[in-house]
Amino acid sequence: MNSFVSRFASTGHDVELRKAREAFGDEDESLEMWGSQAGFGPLSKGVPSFSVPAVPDPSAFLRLHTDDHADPSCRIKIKHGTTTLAFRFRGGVIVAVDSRATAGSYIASGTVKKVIEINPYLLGTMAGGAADCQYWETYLGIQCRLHELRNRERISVSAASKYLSNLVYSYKGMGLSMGTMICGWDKTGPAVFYVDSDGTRLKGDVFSVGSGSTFAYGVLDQGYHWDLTDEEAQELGRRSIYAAGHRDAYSGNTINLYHVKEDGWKFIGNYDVSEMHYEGPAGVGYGYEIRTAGKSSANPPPEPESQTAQT
Amino acid sequence: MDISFALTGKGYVIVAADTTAAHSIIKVKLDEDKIKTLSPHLLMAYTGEPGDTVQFAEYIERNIRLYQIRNIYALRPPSAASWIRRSLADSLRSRKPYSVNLLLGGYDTSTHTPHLYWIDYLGTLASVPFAAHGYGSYFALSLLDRYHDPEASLEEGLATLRRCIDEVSKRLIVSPGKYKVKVVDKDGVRELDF
Amino acid sequence: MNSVYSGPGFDFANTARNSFLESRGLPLPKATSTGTTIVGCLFKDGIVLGADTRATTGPIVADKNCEKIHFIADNIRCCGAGTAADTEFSTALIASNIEMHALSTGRKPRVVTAMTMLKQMLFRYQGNIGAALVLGGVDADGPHLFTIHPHGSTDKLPYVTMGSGSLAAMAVFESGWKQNMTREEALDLVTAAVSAGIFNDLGSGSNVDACVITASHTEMLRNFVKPNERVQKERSYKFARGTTAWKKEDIRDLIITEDITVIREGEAMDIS
Amino acid sequence: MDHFPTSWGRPRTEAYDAYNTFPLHQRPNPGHKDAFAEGVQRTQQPIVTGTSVLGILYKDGIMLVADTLASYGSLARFKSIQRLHPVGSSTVIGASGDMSDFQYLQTLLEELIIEEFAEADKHELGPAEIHEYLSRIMYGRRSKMNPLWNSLLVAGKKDGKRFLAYVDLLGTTYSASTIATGYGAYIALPLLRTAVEGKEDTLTEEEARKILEDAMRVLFYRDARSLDKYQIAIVNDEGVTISEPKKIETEWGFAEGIRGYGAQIQ
Amino acid sequence: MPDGSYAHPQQRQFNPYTENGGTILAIAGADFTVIAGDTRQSEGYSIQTRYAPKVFRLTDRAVLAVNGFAADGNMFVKKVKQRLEWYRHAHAKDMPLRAIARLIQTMLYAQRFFPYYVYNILGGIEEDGSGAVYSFDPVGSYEREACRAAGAAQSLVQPFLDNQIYFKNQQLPPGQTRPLHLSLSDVLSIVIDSFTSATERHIEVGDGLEIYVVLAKGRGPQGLEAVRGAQELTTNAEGDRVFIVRRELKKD
Amino acid sequence: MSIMEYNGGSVIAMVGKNCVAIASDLRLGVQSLGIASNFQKIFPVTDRIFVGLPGLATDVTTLHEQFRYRVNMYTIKEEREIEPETFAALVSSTLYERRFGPYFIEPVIAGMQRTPSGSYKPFIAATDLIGCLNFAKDFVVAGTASDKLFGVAEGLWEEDLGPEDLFETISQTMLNAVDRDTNSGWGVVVHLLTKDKVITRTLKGRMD
Repeated sequence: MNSFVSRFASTGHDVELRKAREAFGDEDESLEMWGSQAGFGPLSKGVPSFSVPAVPDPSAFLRLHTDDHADPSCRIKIKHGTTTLAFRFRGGVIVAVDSRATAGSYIASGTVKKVIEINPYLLGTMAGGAADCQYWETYLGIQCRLHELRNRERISVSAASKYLSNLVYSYKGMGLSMGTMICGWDKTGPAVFYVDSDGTRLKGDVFSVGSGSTFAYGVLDQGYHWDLTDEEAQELGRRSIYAAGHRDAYSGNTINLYHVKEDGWKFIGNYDVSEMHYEGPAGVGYGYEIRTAGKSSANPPPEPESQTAQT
Repeated sequence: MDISFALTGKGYVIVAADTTAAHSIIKVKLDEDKIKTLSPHLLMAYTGEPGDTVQFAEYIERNIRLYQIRNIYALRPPSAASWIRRSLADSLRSRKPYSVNLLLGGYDTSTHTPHLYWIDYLGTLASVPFAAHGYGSYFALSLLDRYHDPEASLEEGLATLRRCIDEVSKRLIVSPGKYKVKVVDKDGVRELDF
Repeated sequence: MNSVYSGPGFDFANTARNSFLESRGLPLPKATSTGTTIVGCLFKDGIVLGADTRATTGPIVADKNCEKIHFIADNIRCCGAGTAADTEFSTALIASNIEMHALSTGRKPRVVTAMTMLKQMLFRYQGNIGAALVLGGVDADGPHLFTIHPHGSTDKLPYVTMGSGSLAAMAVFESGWKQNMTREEALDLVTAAVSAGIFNDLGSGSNVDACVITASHTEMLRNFVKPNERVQKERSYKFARGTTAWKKEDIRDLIITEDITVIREGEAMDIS
Repeated sequence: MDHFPTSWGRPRTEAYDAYNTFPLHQRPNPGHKDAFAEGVQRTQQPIVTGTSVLGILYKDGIMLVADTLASYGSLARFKSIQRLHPVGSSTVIGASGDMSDFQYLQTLLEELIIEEFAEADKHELGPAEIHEYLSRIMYGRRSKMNPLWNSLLVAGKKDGKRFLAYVDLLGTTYSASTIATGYGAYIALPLLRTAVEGKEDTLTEEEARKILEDAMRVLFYRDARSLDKYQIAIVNDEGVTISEPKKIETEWGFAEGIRGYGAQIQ
Repeated sequence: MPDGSYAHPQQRQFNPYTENGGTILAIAGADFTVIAGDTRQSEGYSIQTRYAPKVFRLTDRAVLAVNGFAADGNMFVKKVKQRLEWYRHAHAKDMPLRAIARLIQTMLYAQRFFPYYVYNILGGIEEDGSGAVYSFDPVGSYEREACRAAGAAQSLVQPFLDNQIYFKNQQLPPGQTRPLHLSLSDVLSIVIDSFTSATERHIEVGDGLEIYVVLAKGRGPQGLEAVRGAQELTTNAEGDRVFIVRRELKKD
Repeated sequence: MSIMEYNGGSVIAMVGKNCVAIASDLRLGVQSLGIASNFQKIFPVTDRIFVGLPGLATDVTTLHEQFRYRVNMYTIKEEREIEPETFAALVSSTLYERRFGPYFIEPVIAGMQRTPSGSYKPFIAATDLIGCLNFAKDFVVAGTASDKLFGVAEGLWEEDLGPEDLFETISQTMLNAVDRDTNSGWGVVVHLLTKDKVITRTLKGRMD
């Protein structure tokens, strides 16, 4: 009733507010900002909405200004580059990631946490746009908690990944970039789901995502089988990320290793890639030059040492 | 989608290349040999733009042969690599450059050392213990970092090569089916059944 | 590469390759350029030239104290802005041509000769040689001051500026230049003009170089004013020896030590 | 999303490397070279434009100066346009850029002042408030991708405090003791900075006026879109005064000695 | 039009962004944080003003540095301050640092498709009294770090900080140890030297330097006494304290 | 990704007290893919001159060959060793010859210049890819990590460092700069020249 009056009134405070908003283009009260808005905002309801620039092709606008790879002169550099992997085996799920973030050829950070701890039973990995993964997986965490509160049971990995997949699919073509593995342990046992911003959602045993994923696969596939022991599996994860960190310029710095078991995930450790190269986790370096130090392919014929003695 | 691998071992170099000749989405030939024998102890695997590859490889082959005819002795691997690199770099400065990537494996009979060179179409030359060209390198290099042994016997070397090929056929979207594998050691060049 | 010194002029061997690379999506890199404020003005007895000393690649300062006033002849100097290598080499080329010309005519070179040589050369290259120059000198006809643009056009004025700081410097000239200034006045004005560029244009910076040319004498005032000396650092960043880990060391001694073993005592030389 | 290893996670492009000289995975060459430098080429363009506005602080207040020309492209179209505009009792704004957008802003400000007056609460909008309002308007319009094509100077004195600040079509704001818009930022500003910086509290009105007149003369010499007729706005404790248009005295005598552009001599 | 060549005939060319230069950095100590920025604001080759602050006090324990496009940055700071004010009204206390960090993330990400062109660094004191630095990319990805440089000269300053703050690549002589945290006076020297170095080599850095120092509650001002011209900005004497130190930089 | 960044690599040279040092990384990459970790970019020209050639790897080899050829011809013609300053001019003119089709290399030169009195003084210089010489008194840098190197060197370099101190400073500069650059790294080599010695050390750098 009042709102009807105030909409057409030409004086009063809300009118002034409205006019100011129109003039300034301020649409600050959108729902994409979840959480307590300083005690005034409601908790997020439903799917967030975002403000989009008023141009005919918003995604082209975004690509023009933020896709620094195709066009290095773009200055809004969003952090990129990564190697992440996760695999399922008898003892649970191993999740291993590197920690490098690059903006163009600059290494913006070497300490990124690329495993997002959604809750004590769920892990998400981060590849592609760092902000996209951080934001949406935190959002997923909220939804998972709400699911628990509503249904009095933990959300299954499958359902959580489906939720995320549906969420990002609704933004398809807008310029999000995200490739993540949702890993966890639920009633069905260990589970790994690959979800990306194309809307792909895959259930599987072995995934590696990111610019260095091929290098990780190279080592991972050769060492992988279902019946690995926990130690072997952790070593395999670590070594695979090392391999990618070594060969791929956009991956490296440190390795973060997680192991998901029936009672939730456990952080195994943080390993410096360069230390792994020279010393390895147990004193034996992973590095090729370290491993093969002193070895040579030269094949000189045996020295005819005893010849003089014979004659 | 050409793929080639090469790795050194104790007294030998293995060079492997796929045998597919493809046009667009069609495989036109399945048993093409993409490894040229340049001299008694020198092998060259070539990949790249169709036409350029064979033309360039034959040009190199004939010239290396000419050198041997003139001088009786063949060029040693380091010298051959340097000359081939130069040819490629010079061609790049011409109107129509060759787009060819090469792996050059040779055995130096005087120092008894196997040599392996990675050369790309720009004329970049690097001496390496193992190498790959094509999308295969994205999978094989980390694998070789892990498994390659410079003192491996031929059997072990072939087993490592097998790992590379398996990995590529597992992960690469259109992986070639067959590979030609040649080895060069003190006894010269020979082809292996693989 | 068949002769040590390939024929005179530019070598275009790489151009085919480079445009091929560019067509594959690899943009070609930029050369060092001098954002630069260069100026020159007439005064009672001759010419004063001035320049800043900053050379940049993009937003990075490549050289904090480069020389932008180039030698052409004893009585002629040339300030350069634009692509640094181009200003360097085109002035060097003209300097030697002027020397040849002076030797063959047996006269002191004239500024217009240098100006004509430069403009003809730059025009020939249609702006592809990115040199923007301020040429000044005193010859038999008196003092002369020219600007030469990359495409070969020239201009003659009693006070001129070039480079990214040219507007700032020109403002100083426009408000301060007078006819028949003394040497000190002119030098102060040039310093003020270059300083306006240094402090207001990001492409220019560091020190002021100046050069005073009169009929009898040329005086190069390198680093005439240094308004931008770096302050003392807050602390020293010397490392303790052994801070850096290294894997391999190889020492090559350049002094060849010879042990001379005298085998037989030589006989004393007969020096009588 | 582009899943190729080296460009992993980028927005999708449809190019792929057919012949596998692989390292140069081919990408469409982006037609533009620098997205930011492109910014100067805008299809929506200012039509009737004013050139520089200069502003400096002096002992008793602020002085703004602008010439009276509104150009239509390279045509000197309107030769007695006032580009300085008083707002309220203690503020003046000077505008360069599109004149119609400036007139729209004048209307907006007029409305704002009237509304403020209607409150009858003895509050008055000072220069800081006007500047804040303008910066929000400008930023809001740029965010709607429909900017008001102006660079504005806001000057004023309220409660004994001098205020001089800038806002442009992107919403960029800053304040300094000397500000110039348009070509003035390149030509006049170096002169103003030398003359004013450090002397803001000692310059008299006469000195300040002289500094600005000299700067306007240099601008007229070198800015092709300027005019030798200008107005000065003074804001001090007495309020805003905008002078009548005045003519710049110019000197072209030195040109007589110049012959040609090269080898020609007298 | 599979190549998208003429799909958008009416693309408007207005570019809503520009770049205003400058550099910011922040370093966290055991019980203090230093946040600094230069004060030059430039566009292209011209200096707009020699004094435009890039570092802002949010609360007594939080300081935010913004860099990039100045209009976006200023507007963003205004909005953050507004949020914090609301929070203060609702909860009768200042928002904790880590909550501010999350707030900034969601505020930045809200503009995912029309990003703020700003690089933010948030520095201050956590509730447990430790110094903290949070760094953000333009769309809100963030992490807590010990030191971070951003802006035009980030690639010049950051590797220097890696070396001097994290002691990267420095091998310790046997038997020696390194203090876990640097002292405030050391950090201040490194900050000043970082900026004078960046001023030497980057054309967009210079004019002035503003250094904010946030000290944890109960910590004395050790390391600040010797510093010329430190000025206190604290509003509540009971809690954490904020100081500002100003220095001149080269103006060319 | 510009052509200069295609293969990666960076070089720095620094002046000390009666000594100079020049350092480079060892990576040969093809964009993000690492190919070799033993790719030398610094070459000896004479006993007392080193030249660093960061840039496109094919041009590193080509240009090195060309410089060797020209320096040898100089030595034969002049019957003396080339001095650093002369060599710098040779580099500069070789590059400017290709003004309109440049080699993608930004050479860095470090050497000990013989003074008329017979002693040696340190000399460094760098040029851009078309041969614009930059004689600096402190340090010169080039390559993909050049801005990082500028920043660290500007912070760490001091006047009158002795050989061993210079080694620490140049090593720390190089290691920390390449650690922030994706296209450089994989080990570092440092050459330290004094009047009578050349010390070459391979550093234990990060391998990622």
